[in-house]
Amino acid sequence: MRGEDSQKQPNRPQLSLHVPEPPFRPGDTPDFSRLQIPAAGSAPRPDVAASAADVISLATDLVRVLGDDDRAVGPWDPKLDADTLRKILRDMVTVRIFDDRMYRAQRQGKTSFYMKATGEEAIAVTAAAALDRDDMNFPTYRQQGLLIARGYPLTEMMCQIYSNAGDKLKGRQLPIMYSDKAHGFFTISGNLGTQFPQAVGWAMASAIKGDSRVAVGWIGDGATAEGDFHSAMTFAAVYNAPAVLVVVNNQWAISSFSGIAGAERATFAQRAIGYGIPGLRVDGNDVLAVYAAMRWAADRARSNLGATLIEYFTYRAEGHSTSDDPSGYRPAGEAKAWPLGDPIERLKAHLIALGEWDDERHQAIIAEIDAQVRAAQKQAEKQGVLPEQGKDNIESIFDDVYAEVPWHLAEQREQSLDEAR
Amino acid sequence: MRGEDSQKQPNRPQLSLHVPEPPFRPGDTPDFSRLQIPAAGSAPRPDVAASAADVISLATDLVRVLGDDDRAVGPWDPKLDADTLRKILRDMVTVRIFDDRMYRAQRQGKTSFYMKATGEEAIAVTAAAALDRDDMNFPTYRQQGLLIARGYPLTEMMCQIYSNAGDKLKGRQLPIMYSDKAHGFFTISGNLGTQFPQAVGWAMASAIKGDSRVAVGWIGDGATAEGDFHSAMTFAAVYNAPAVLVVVNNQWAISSFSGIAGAERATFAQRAIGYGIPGLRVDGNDVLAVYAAMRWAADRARSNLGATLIEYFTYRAEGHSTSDDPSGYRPAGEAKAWPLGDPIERLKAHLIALGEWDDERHQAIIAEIDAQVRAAQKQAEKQGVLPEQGKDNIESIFDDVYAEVPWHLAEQREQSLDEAR
Amino acid sequence: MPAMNMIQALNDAHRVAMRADPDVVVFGEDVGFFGGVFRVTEGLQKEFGKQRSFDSPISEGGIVAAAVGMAAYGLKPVIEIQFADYIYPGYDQIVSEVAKIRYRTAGEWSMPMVIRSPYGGGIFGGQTHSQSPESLFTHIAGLKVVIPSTPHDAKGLLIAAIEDPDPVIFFEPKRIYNGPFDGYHDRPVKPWAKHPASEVPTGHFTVPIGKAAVVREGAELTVLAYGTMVHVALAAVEEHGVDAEVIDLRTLVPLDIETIEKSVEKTGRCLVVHEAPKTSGFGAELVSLVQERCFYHLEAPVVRVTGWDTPYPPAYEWAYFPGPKRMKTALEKVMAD
Amino acid sequence: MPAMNMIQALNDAHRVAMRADPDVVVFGEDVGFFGGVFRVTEGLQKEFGKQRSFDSPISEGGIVAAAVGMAAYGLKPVIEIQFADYIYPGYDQIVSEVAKIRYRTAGEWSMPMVIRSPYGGGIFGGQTHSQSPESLFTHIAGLKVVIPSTPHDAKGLLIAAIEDPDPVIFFEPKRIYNGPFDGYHDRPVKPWAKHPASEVPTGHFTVPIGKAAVVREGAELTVLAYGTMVHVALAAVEEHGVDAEVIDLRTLVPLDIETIEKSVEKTGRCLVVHEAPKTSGFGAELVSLVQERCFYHLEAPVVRVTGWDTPYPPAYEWAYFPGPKRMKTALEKVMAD
Ligand SMILES: Cc1ncc(C[n+]2csc(CCOP(=O)(O)OP(=O)(O)O)c2C)c(N)n1
Ligand SMILES: Cc1ncc(C[n+]2csc(CCOP(=O)(O)OP(=O)(O)O)c2C)c(N)n1
Ligand SMILES: [Mg+2]
Ligand SMILES: [Mg+2]
Repeated sequence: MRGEDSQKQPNRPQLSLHVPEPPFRPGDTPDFSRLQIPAAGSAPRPDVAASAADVISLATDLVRVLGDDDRAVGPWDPKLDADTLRKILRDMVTVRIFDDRMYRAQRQGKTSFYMKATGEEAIAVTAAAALDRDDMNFPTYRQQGLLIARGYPLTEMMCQIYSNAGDKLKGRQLPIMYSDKAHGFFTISGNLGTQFPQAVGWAMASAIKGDSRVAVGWIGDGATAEGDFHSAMTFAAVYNAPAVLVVVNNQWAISSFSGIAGAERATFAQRAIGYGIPGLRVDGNDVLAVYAAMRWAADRARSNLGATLIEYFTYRAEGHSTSDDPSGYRPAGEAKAWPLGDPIERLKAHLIALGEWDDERHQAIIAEIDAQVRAAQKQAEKQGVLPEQGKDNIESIFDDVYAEVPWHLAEQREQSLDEAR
Repeated sequence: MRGEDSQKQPNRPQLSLHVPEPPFRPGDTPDFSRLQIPAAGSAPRPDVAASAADVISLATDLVRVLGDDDRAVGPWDPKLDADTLRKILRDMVTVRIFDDRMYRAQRQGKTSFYMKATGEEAIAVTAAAALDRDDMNFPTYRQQGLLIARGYPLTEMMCQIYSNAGDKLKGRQLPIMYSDKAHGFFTISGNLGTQFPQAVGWAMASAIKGDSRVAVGWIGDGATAEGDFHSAMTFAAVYNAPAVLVVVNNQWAISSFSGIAGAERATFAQRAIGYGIPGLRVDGNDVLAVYAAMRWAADRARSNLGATLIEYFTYRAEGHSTSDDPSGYRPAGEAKAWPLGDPIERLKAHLIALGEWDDERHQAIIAEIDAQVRAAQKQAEKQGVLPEQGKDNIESIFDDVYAEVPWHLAEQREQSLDEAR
Repeated sequence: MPAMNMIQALNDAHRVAMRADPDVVVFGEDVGFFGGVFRVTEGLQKEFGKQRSFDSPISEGGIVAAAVGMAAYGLKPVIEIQFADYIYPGYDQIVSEVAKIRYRTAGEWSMPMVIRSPYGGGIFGGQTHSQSPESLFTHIAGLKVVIPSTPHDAKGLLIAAIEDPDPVIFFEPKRIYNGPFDGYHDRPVKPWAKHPASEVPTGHFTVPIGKAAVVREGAELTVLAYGTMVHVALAAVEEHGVDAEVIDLRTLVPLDIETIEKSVEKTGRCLVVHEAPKTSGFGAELVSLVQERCFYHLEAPVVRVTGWDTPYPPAYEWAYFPGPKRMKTALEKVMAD
Repeated sequence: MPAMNMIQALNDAHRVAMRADPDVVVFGEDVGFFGGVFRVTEGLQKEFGKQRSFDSPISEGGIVAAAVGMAAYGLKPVIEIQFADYIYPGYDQIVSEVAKIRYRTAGEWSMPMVIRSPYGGGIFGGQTHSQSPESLFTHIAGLKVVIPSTPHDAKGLLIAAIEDPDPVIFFEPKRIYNGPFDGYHDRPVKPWAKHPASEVPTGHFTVPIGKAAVVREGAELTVLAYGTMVHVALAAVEEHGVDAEVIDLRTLVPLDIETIEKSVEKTGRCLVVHEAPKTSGFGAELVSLVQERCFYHLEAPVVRVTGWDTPYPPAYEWAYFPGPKRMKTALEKVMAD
């Protein structure tokens, strides 16, 4: 250590750096018994017009509707009809099957990369159900459920994953970085966090124009540390923007647990308090709670009462992506030990408890969806898979940099065509 | 508005953008009677080892010690001896006189720019008194009080303002952008906010090294909107960094009132809650409260209990800088109407109430300091004023870009010397 | 045609664009009630209301991000970054988002917006009010970069930028907001009023993006400049009696290569001038293009006149600024070789 | 000397530096327990403890800012930005702070730190895992910019960078972490093991910052390259039988101008190669310097081989990447003229 800084005072306490460490590492037996899980139905549900100060307790509470008996309970019960619930169940199952097939496609060398949403399917799928069809999402890369729930064709998604001839993004984005305006799904950015304040900008525009649509921003627990998170919260608060800001807290950011993003000391929902907007902490594996919270926040925004921050508490049940093997940094059995369960199983159990579902029907939709996903895949693969791409339409790489191709790109296009010859 | 976005739904409420507006504009009569000012002595003082959750109320409260009767009251009374208080008074008066002289020097064309701290002198001066001498500050541009209180020579400051031969920064910084390691004053950046997370980095280093020194980061209300604010809070929370993070809320950021930074909905101290660190809201014009809060936070940090966010609530009594005329955006009388008064007058009254001071002595120190400042100015001006600078030592502009001058800068240095001939 | 300084011309451009298109919104630090620290947006809030012209938090990243969201919605944001030196907190949003969204969505979304910012030195602004960061944007595919040098062009280019379907980085040479500058800081300040380019057409007009202006014709040397340096260069060639063709680039990307080539082919010599530091400044690109495309016409190496490769040292502003003496040396060099 | 790939060499460099100097601390996203997504920091936490090697929040701005504070304290932070494409949120801290603090304090404070980041394409990474942003740093006075192209140099340069008194931007060409790459993506991947530069001295050694390496001597053409492109260039000149001198720049700032000048004066021709987009890429600076300093030795215009001026399109990676065909055309051009 250099000279001038080295005079420590021996009569004062010696400081030390705290580096957060997850409770369990490979080899440990995960034990979530210390986790505080409030009972379903116990969190109060304030009116959407409540002041931010009046809902502060919800930032540390946990909004849960589905009880251990698989029944809906408490003031947050959105009282959805069985058809709606079956649609959500179906969409979640579709996401999971889709994810599995595409993961396999990556392993088969048909594409370079894939990211699953396993264990957190409830969040995007149910949000789509709670939002109006024309509300706009600014998603990150685990919200494929939004597209699926809104009926975006699976083949379109796969064509993007394969960057094939049917890929509307012309092979310009990594697999799964979808974009579809018609389905209210803003282009996913590879740069974490950027979409969060953009959602607020869209919401501000909606307000400026006297529109009634709201924007939903999505971010992961890890990415909340980016400055963009703060921009989003600040602008949302200052301009009372009609936005719903969602933190999907799946407790992991690649190999870093949520403590590295600050979760040892506060919930992500609590961040809202410092900006004077409501923050809700919600069981992200409980479809009814996910729905009710999103609906509350969207209604609030649409009533010109401003933004809400929702933390959906869930667990990333698989690896970060096809490039990741989580057994290097957490116990293999952790996902199974996660006490808030699997969102699909929980909703299934609820529908069964309601007498609106049974195992047979469940197996039937799995088979049906599986067939549908396979058919979509076949359809998509007719148009090629990634390793075959990038040979035709080379000139297309110079399009859309600008509205019109300027001279220097036109020259480079000529050059690239020469190369391709 | 473009096609696809124009279908508004007439059966839904029409949104509108909220744009915060300060309560008073030029022409209005400022009336602060709606301002909630808790009584001095009413805020509780938790132990420094209290959990962040236990001090939440202090983020919306207002720590005040000096009562309307000019007496110290309540648990935050730091019980300072009269000598200490007189030293603080003297330092505050020095800052004010120094500011006035340098403002005038700018008007006389002796320098290009100046920024006063009028009305908020208590904060930096008193913080210096509460900190240990070897704690490190990462200031912004209104903390000249730190330097003055720590005995940095006024002539040195003036030489920097004049960029003259005595300027240790070699004319490389705008006037008032001081730097002095020996006085624990990190180089001021023109880029707002950058210093805030740097302070946390310094604190982390102190902890890594088992040191006992703490770092203090300083930021204005307006600049809290920068992403750097969030970085600072996140890193401070995650690593339990021994830092004190200070927001000087003087309610204005050039022409924008603090509502544009989010103050309509929450206090700046409340931001701390979302990170799980204590946030204190403190009367910044009350020397005793400023001292007590800084001391509490520094003690906490030094005891390895982590960071604290302090909001010092004050009022920017004059223009933003010599380039600004605030009568364009706020009523001329607003400063006078500010109910928390003038920090110098308040401390003076307190000392008088204690029988430790009187008007005569006050006039005497003013005269004495005035003479001292004038003498320092004379001394400084002997070494030149800004308009005369930049002709000698031209080759110096190529130093300190790197530790050694690389070839391309050596070539440019030659070229510049040719030009100067 | 009224005589305007550059601030008035820019203000007028905003008004014309905002009157023509209700989707144009203007925001940034201090731009609302106060009208901006340089007063470019003065009166816009009064005329167009707070929903179309307003103050923003001090968060350049948030300003750009909000503009991205607004452009995604269908608005046309025109945002002010108070000084170009403060654009860096917004750099990620500009580089990763604004510049790439049209491309990565294959045109499904576009980002029509103007990011205005005063740039350049000569105003005693020091390190953080004097920078010329244009080359940090010319390197980013998807951005257009525009720099006017007169009130006339400022208005015409700003309206064109606002109407452009692509994002435009619009740097305003703050040294010449109030009058042209020949580089002699010790001479009396000239107002725009006497300069022909202070005559600015009323109402709607545009100066096309991508077109340079030959501001002085000449036969023996081509000078490529933009912003304040156009005026410094003009004064220098007059002073030294060089029969130079001075080209005001006006747009850096996309560059008007035709005008440049035509001129260099005629003159056989070329001088490239900017305030930014030399290394990897935009001058490097200009030199490269000229030598790539006009090599066999060149009678001497292309010479760069630039700021030094140091931060901007305020007390040494005039030793740093590429003024008349640096121009003289360079003119002698390029003409002698 | 053990044979290492580049990741092992970089890991070893960290260990050597951390053993030698207790003030060296290493942090960044996923760098602690896990050892980084490319495993460059693997095992450092185990050997040196959590206080010297740890995970950071996902905040590149915060990472750089924390490093500034640590350097101000007296530590030597070595930070990892997970991909160069994610460096932009830290750009303000790098440009406004890291680069300028020595200068603005007249040396009272310095910023010894290394900002490591994997950069470049060829790994199917798409727009946000393939960028080559070096010229955005070469323009910033106060930064050194270093790019190794072999395991040997990676270790020697990283140790030199950590020991350097100035801040160093250290870009690692991720395409060649595991083996050299000749540009033929359809040929089998080669490991480093068979390459002579995989032999890395054990323990402490440095490769000096600011010194280029002539990796192939030749008489008729000078090729300037760095990172992955050194290997692509070498393969291309062999394939086309050009007697080229290939220079691996290794350091972009400060540049080894002597080696460049000497070579171009000898060969009279010059080719500049990089992966980054052409416009305002570092190649522009190289072309400018060569034509400024070697004009009368040049027999043909200096030619640039670069990425296109578009974002990086993943499915078209090999149409974008400046590979063998682009090299061939350029070699023919520069030799024909
Ligand atoms: C600006 C930026 N920094 C770093 C990365 C690399 N990165 C990609 S995903 C990821 C982890 C994100 O974790 P989280 O936000 O929790 O989302 P999750 O993967 O859990 O859905 C990181 C560090 C990036 N994409 N962008
Ligand atoms: C990054 C950045 N953006 C903008 C500015 C211009 N600027 C200088 S001071 C200022 C207002 C700051 O207000 P506040 O933080 O409240 O501090 P105060 O002046 O009240 O002490 C602004 C916008 C800057 N210096 N840096
Ligand atoms: Mg996560
Ligand atoms: Mg303020």
